[in-house]
Amino acid sequence: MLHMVNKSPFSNSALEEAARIASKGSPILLIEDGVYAARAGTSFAPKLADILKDHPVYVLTPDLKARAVDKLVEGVEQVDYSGFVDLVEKDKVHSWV
Amino acid sequence: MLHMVNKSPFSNSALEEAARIASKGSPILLIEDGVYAARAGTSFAPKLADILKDHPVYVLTPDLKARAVDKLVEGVEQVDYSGFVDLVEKDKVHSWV
Amino acid sequence: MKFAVQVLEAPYNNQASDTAYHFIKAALDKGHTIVRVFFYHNGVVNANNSAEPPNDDRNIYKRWTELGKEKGIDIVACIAASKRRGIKEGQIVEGTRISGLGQLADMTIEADRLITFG
Amino acid sequence: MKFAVQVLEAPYNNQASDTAYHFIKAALDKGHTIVRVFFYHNGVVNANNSAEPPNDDRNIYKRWTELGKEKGIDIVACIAASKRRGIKEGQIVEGTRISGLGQLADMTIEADRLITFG
Amino acid sequence: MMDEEMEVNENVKKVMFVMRKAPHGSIYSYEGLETVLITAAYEQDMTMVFVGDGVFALVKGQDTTDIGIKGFIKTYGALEHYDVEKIYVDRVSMEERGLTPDDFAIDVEVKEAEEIAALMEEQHATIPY
Amino acid sequence: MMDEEMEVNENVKKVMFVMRKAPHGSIYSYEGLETVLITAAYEQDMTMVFVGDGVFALVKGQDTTDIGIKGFIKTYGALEHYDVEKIYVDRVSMEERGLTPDDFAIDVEVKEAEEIAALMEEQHATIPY
Repeated sequence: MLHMVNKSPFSNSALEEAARIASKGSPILLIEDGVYAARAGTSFAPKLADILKDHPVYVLTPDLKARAVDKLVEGVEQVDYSGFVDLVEKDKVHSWV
Repeated sequence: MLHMVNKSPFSNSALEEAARIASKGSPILLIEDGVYAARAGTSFAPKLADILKDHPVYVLTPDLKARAVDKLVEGVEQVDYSGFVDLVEKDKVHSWV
Repeated sequence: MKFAVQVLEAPYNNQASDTAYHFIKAALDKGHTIVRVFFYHNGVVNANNSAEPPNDDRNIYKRWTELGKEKGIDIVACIAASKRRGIKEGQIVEGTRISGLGQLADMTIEADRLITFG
Repeated sequence: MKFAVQVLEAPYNNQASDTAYHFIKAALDKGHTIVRVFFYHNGVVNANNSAEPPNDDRNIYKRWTELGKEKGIDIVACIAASKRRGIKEGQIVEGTRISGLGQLADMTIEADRLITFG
Repeated sequence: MMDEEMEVNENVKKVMFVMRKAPHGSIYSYEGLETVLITAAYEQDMTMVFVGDGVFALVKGQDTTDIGIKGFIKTYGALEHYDVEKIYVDRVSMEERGLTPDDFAIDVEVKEAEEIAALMEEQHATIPY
Repeated sequence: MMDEEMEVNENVKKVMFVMRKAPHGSIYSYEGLETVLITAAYEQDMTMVFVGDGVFALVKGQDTTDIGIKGFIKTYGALEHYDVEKIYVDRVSMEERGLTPDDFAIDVEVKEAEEIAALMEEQHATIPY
């Protein structure tokens, strides 16, 4: 199951809850304000590195560009809207809104 | 200045930001979902006890009752809507929405 | 004392409109003045007169009519925010009006206290 | 593959409507089917036909008309949520309709994937 | 007749409602519950799981009189009449909030994160409120 | 004339805008900025302070083309023409997000929490967005 998070990890607990519940190996997709979680060099970055040990992490490129998030935590993969659709086609999706 | 917080401290950073910025001695008022911060015995309760060292903390009683928050961290004071008005009359107010 | 009140969320969806109402009622009971109530962001939905809330729940829209018409409080929905969300002249709650952001600046300056519910 | 899409927030106020639109466009481009789009909570504001967004910005309401009328996608605003927020029959965006929560249950069962934007 | 029933059962889908919002401060919890009740009429295999602040919605003794909002804690008690019987609470969320099963207005089963994850994986669809 | 100016100055009120929301995910940041521009016409003593996720709004290089939303990063550059010159960023919020003043599209002054608190106390009103 794909777990989708659209809230900033600095102000909202959604990503931490999603990562705690999500079964090991299931992918996490960061969209909208959720992409800030993927920024390298932040106080959250070490937590994302931990999450990456158990989950592939994807970020939506259009949302990254909109927010000028140009340095990513190592291992994070980018997808565009087309790749987003492919992820949802591959597996069921839950939104941690 | 009175600092007002209406979000749950378990899912939102508003109270922690408010408490970090608020000048020592200035009161904090918890309303709506913010009243969960005042519940005794939670993982947040020790943080509220720390906040209480620097700030008087008030909670809005109607919101407590609506959420069945019946055990409060020691030192938290209750106000009703009338007491809420008095707090705002006493000092300027900032809402950490 | 003169209070100005800002509401930033839609009625029912968030408690902001309810808390604002109870605050205003308590302030009036204590003899304070409400300079203006200003709806911004999704708060402009508070001025939508097309709503039909369930009969067994409170009617938030009628509360604004009560405060605006009966108590004479100036209640304003921001025009720019209203246009984005489809609230328009001729379809607004009795006792409220639509006007510019200047009304927010104006009440902020005039009132002794600005209080925001969001 | 058959996708069902739920939108929980008001247009402009949150990015949910934008992301849903871009997702739907990309899904259609890849040959997928959109069983239905369902607006719930403040998401029902997406169906309000009285809006006049700024000319220099995207028009989210027209996007729903494009998808509903031109692409033939079934776009539904929940009636109970709409009544609370003043969205009603006769004042809704072309290409959308108002109906019950059963339409959400129905699309959830029918589609291979339910995706929620909120 | 037997065949028809079998066919109906085969068409039953698993649908999970993931409740993560506190009550009253926003309507998500309440409007989410309305969805559960309506979906129940479709006779699917339904599960509700309360995670994060969602667990607060189940706390007994809620009295919304003074905030003037219609309370809905009693509606959870009606869920069993709608054949919604799989009602789970995330253990960590419950404990972080200082709650025990005795604090809830209805009987719930407390689940570990791994169990909830496994249940999520089984679903035809999951709906967040 | 001097007297009149003095009187006008005495009527000037201090108003602070506290920006705490990230851009694009919600409109608070953008509609908040609109308020700042309108209020500027009232010739008050205005301050903007960016706290929490609000600091993200100032990051340079934002390109909203692909999300199809009107960007507004350039509008901050216009603030000085509206005589909005007191633009402050909370140091801790900035550092937690891995940002430095070089990352911002405009010149800002970085402030400690205590300085922001002292400024808040001086205001006639504070407006959160």
